[in-house]
Amino acid sequence: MTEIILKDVRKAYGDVEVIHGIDLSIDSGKFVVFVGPSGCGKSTLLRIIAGLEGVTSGDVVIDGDVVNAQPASERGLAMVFQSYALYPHMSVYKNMAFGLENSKMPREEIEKRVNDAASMLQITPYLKRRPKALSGGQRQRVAIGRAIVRDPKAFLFDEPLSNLDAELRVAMRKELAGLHAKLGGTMIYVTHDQVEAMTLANTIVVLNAGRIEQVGAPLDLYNRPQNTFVAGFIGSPRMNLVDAAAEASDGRIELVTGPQRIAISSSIRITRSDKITFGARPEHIEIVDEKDADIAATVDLSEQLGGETYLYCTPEGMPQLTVHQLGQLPVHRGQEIHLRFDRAAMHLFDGDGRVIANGIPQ
Amino acid sequence: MISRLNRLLVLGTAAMGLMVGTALAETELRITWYNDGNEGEVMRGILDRYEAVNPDVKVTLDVVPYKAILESLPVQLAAGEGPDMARVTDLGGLSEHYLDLRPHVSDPAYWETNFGPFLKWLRQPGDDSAISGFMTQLTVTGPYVNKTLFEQAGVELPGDGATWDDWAVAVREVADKLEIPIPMAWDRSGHRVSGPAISMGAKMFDADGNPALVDDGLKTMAGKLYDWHQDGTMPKELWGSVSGSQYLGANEDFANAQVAMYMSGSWQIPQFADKIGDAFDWWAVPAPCGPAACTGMPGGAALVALKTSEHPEEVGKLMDFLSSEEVLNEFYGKTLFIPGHLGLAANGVEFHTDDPRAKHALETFAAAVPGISPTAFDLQGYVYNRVMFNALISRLGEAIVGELTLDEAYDRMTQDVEQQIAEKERGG
Amino acid sequence: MADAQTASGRSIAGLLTARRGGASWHWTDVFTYVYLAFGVCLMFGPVLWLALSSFKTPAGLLEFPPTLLPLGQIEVEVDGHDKPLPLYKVTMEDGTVRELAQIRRIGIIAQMVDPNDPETSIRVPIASREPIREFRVAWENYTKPLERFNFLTYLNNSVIVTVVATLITLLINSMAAFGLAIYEFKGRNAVMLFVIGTLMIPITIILVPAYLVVTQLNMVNTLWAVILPGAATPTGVFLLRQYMLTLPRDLIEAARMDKASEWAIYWRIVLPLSLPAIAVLAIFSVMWRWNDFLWPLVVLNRSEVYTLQIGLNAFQGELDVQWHYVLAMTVVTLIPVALVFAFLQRFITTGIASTGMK
Amino acid sequence: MAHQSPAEIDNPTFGERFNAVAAWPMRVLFGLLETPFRALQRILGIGRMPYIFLLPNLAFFGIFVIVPLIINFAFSVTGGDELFLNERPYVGGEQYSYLADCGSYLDPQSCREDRFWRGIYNTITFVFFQVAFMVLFSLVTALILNREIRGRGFFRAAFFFPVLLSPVVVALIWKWILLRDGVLNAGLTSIGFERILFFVDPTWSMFWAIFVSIWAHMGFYTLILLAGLQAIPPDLYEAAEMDGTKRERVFWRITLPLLWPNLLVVIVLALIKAVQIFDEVFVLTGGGPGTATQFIVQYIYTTGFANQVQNFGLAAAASVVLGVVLFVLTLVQLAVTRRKEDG
Repeated sequence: MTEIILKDVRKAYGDVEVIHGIDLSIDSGKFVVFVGPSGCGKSTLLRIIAGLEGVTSGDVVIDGDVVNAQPASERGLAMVFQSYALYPHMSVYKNMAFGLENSKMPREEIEKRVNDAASMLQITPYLKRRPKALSGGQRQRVAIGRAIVRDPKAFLFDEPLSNLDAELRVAMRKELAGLHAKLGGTMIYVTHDQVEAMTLANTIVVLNAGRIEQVGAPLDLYNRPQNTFVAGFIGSPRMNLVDAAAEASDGRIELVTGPQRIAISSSIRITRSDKITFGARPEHIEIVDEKDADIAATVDLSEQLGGETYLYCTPEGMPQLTVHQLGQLPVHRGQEIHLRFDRAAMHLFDGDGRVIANGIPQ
Repeated sequence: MISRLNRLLVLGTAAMGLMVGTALAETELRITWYNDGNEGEVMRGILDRYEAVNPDVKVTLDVVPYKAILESLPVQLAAGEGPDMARVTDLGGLSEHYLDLRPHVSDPAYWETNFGPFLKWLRQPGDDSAISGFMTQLTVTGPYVNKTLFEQAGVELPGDGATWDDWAVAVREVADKLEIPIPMAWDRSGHRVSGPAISMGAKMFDADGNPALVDDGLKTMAGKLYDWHQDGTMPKELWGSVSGSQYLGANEDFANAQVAMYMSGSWQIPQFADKIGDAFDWWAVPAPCGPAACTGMPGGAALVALKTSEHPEEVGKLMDFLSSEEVLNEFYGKTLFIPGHLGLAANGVEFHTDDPRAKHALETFAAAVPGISPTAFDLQGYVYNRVMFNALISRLGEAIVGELTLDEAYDRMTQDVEQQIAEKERGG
Repeated sequence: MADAQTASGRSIAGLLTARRGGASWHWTDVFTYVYLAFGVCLMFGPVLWLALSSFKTPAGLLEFPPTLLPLGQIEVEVDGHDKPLPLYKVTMEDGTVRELAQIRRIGIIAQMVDPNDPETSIRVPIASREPIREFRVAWENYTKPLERFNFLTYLNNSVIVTVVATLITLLINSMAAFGLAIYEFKGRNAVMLFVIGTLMIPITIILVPAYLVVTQLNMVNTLWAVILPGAATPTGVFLLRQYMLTLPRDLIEAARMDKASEWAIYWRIVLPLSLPAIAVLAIFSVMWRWNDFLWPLVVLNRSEVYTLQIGLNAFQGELDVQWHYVLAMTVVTLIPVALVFAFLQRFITTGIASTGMK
Repeated sequence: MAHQSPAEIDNPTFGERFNAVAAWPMRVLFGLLETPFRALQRILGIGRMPYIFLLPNLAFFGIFVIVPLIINFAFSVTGGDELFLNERPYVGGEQYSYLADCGSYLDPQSCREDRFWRGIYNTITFVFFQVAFMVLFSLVTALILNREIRGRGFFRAAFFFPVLLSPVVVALIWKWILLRDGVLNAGLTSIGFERILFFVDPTWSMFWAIFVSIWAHMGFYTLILLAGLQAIPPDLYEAAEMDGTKRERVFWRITLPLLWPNLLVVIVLALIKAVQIFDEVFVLTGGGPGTATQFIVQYIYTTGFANQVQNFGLAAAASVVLGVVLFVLTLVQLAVTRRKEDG
């Protein structure tokens, strides 16, 4: 059981700093997912933990030891690469045994471990094959198997599913979750796909431009994003975020965007501010009668999926909104509909994008 | 398993191979040698007999391409990495590396008597006592004619005392009548040209003994060569191709009956005997005349002892054996070389051939030796004669193909000789 | 060469069918086949001609116009003569043609005899006779020089030089290439500039200084003098590095995560994966070493350390180029080249294409 | 991802088995080196390991190339014909000024060392034509070998074959063909032409020098270009076909631009090789007729090695000059490849 702590970790290439002081504590046995758009530094951070990159300043602490100076080979971690990085000239068995041979493990022990891992991952029939004779999913399992046999202090995954097709990705996702349940080791997982992050993680770390935006459990992030970046990044389709001005009138607060005015409860303490952002997830916008509506909008496109419907509609003077409804809706292009934001699930952010409120009382 | 064993064997032999070069218990003498014909085999036979009598000595002939004698050996000698003995042709040029055997041979007087004029060729300037080796082969330059072609054309062979011009007229007539492509061919070699040039009056040296390559005599000869190339008497393939001082011979063409007259030398005899046989009558004729003389150039290859040897005693002993009249008689006789031993030259060598043409040629060349001009001997004995030869052929060649005028070529010859000797002198 | 024959047979069949996508004949199709046919003749023809010529007698070589196949004059036993006599076809004065054996030739008259009638000798002008010849291979062009020289020793030396030098070259070049391809370190660009800069220095230029160095190291007349100086080839480093740069970096990092030492990464991961490039370098190295002439000639002057190239050229004398030996010995040195080519041609060409100076 | 039957994969092929056996001594050797290298790595750290890997190569290189280069430079500022530097008198830049002593640099005849300048001009002529035709023929051959023809492997190998021959052998082969009584002249006479004495005519000599060197090396460059051609995505051609583009236009607008990086490599490599030309031509034409095919390396070789007075100083000076030229070419190559990588 392994605990990994990053203390003010910074990384610069020449004059360009790409990681700007990360503090993070990863508890033993947790499945932690680093998520963020490409170029946010999540892979770099993972490689810093792995020991494949040095830090410019700060400390990487594994089980209480500062390992900054330790090369990757001595940190006792295992990594699954995006490209799988299987050795093309070795059989599957050799691929899995390679790391064990390097640590001078007795032959019988190696054999036992490889066979155990292979049967767990159901790749026993392929042990003699070369990687190029395997399918993508099988290669993925070998890459994981290679990590498992090592019995590492922690598993590091660098976008391991991104080379698989959609169906396989879903299946492997489930298996990975099952694997974590079975092995129980500390796992750090990097992905740009928030669905993977939501489904796999105990803890999600959202990274952007070399900084941590928010750390938390998946639903915590979903329900209580701390800033517009997390709000927009977590959840699919993404949250509708609308820039508005807040105006107080009649003891109420109105969010003004273009000609539209949306009144919300004044229990929220907002000072009059020119710039504010409010957000509502597609499933938190209801289609209502005109009298109950906050705004009217024209439907640009309706996607009927059978069990659910996505509507893309534009209220006058506002950016396009995505609306999610269960069931089938008889709505067509150009039709005018009336929408209401579910106040309890509405998010307000200030001009810097920091959260003011997650959910507004009626 | 088998392949594993093989591998070990291969590695083993490889290791052994790399260690070769370590000394053996007995005295080993090394001779760097090159071959034009069968002389290597003959020498090996003689050495085998020597080894049988002297079991503590082993003599190895390291046969190399001639190129190595000319180019690599000087560098090796300069670096102190040479063999015990070597067969060389740059007799004077390498003389600083020769070992003086005088203290090591049993009878220096024998050497003086029988090799006297040739010992001088091997000495450094100013030295008049060193004994460094003997001539494995004395060469005399001179022309061969295809007598059969002359007969077929019905042209008389110009007799004794005929000039080069007489010959040129005769061969052109032969070639015209028989449609032979090459009336006359000369080896592309400064050595070959020098004899006729001396015949034309070239002095080669000034009054102080310094080289003076270009004079009227040389110009006369060079002019003739130039003209003969222009009028088709001589083929441009020899002098007109290749650059610098490279040697080219017309022996193949002569053997193929494409040449009426071929200016080369005595060393061609063994291979003509071998290649031509009796396909036609190849006849050596006395050197044609010029106003000053009727001479060829002497020359040849010498077996010399080298300073790099660690066994001067043994080298001296071996040299005594090899230079003995009996051994040399066998050697010259079997190789069909003109003897470089005055006693043998006077008494005649028993040549091992029953080819009347070869016998005639050998007699002709041997008879020519006494008539060789002293200038030719001096030139052959001059340390930097190759510098002069090279300047002569390279520049004359450039003139013949039209890169230079004859006058420019003469200037360049003089300049080349001066520059190279100056560079040499600068090193001390 | 048999392989080449069948392959060309196949391709001739291919000529008729292989056009672009079954479209109608375009002038480029015709051009392609003409070009290829001409190219194959041009590439192999000269070598085959050399090989054929090497079986001719010296006299056969001198002939003009040359014959395609090696021929030798027929000799017949004639009663009353110790040696067999050469056979000629003679046009008699009356215009008839007879086969006669020549006893001797005096001047321009040949004294000849009919083998069936050995008693009467016939005088014939030499211009009217023509030798009768048959196909005959002059094996002696090969056997004589090979007997005269210590062929096996030279072969052994050549093989040792080629193998040891190639192994050393592969080892140190691949190590250097690994260092230059896998790591970022101070001075890397300087070393690369150096490597590429010296890519262009022909050995001819530094022959004498290099010889000086070798003498100072006491290596003259050992095979090391031939093996070591050319071992650190810039070409090899360059080629291997370019190839190693194309290996995925993930593999190296995966190996590091797998606790592999840097040395293990080199020989267990990078080396096996660079095999195509290594094979190309190996082939080039073998060819360089096998064909090397000028340098061994300078540093080796004892026959027990001669390589084949020196040994086989030793019959090139001062004054005589014996073409029949030159050609035959050239063919001897070509044999390994031809074998390498025949067995590895596919491998070589695809290997070079795949390393392809990326 | 190609689907293979398990049997095919599970049983090692003969080749694999052979490799496994052949690799055995290697495995032992490299395995033995593992421990010392691991120790080195522990002491020095990974960051210094590249120097360790470079060390053997650089050591050999330093001893056998760099030291001789330095000696060579020292030769060029000394005179005489002694081999050891301490016996050679210092002459400063004399050798260089001797080389540079010219009435007019455009006229070798006006130079003290006319052969050096002839060598330079001959080399320039040779390089210009040789590189131009080398690139042209390699390109044409590569284009043809890139077509869908059967037996492509064979043809590719056929064009590559001469690359394996030693320069001396290449020259001998062709000399044998081009001699006065050679097979080419036999062919010419049989169809009614006069014999041509190829090596007596400067133009023919230069022609054959260029021809033979192209013959010998073309295969290598062809393969590089072929690799480039095969790397061009076929969809581009298909797209062009859909657009109805003419073949000629396809060549100029698609093939050539995409092949440009490989073409540059070929041009630069061929250029460097051509400047170094020596053995092939030396054996073939002997540098003649006159000095018509005598190139700069032959000049250096003759001056420093083949002449009776081995003029190491002058030869070294000439080689330093050549070295500078080659270094400039190298920089050009670097710049070119750099740009290629960036583009």
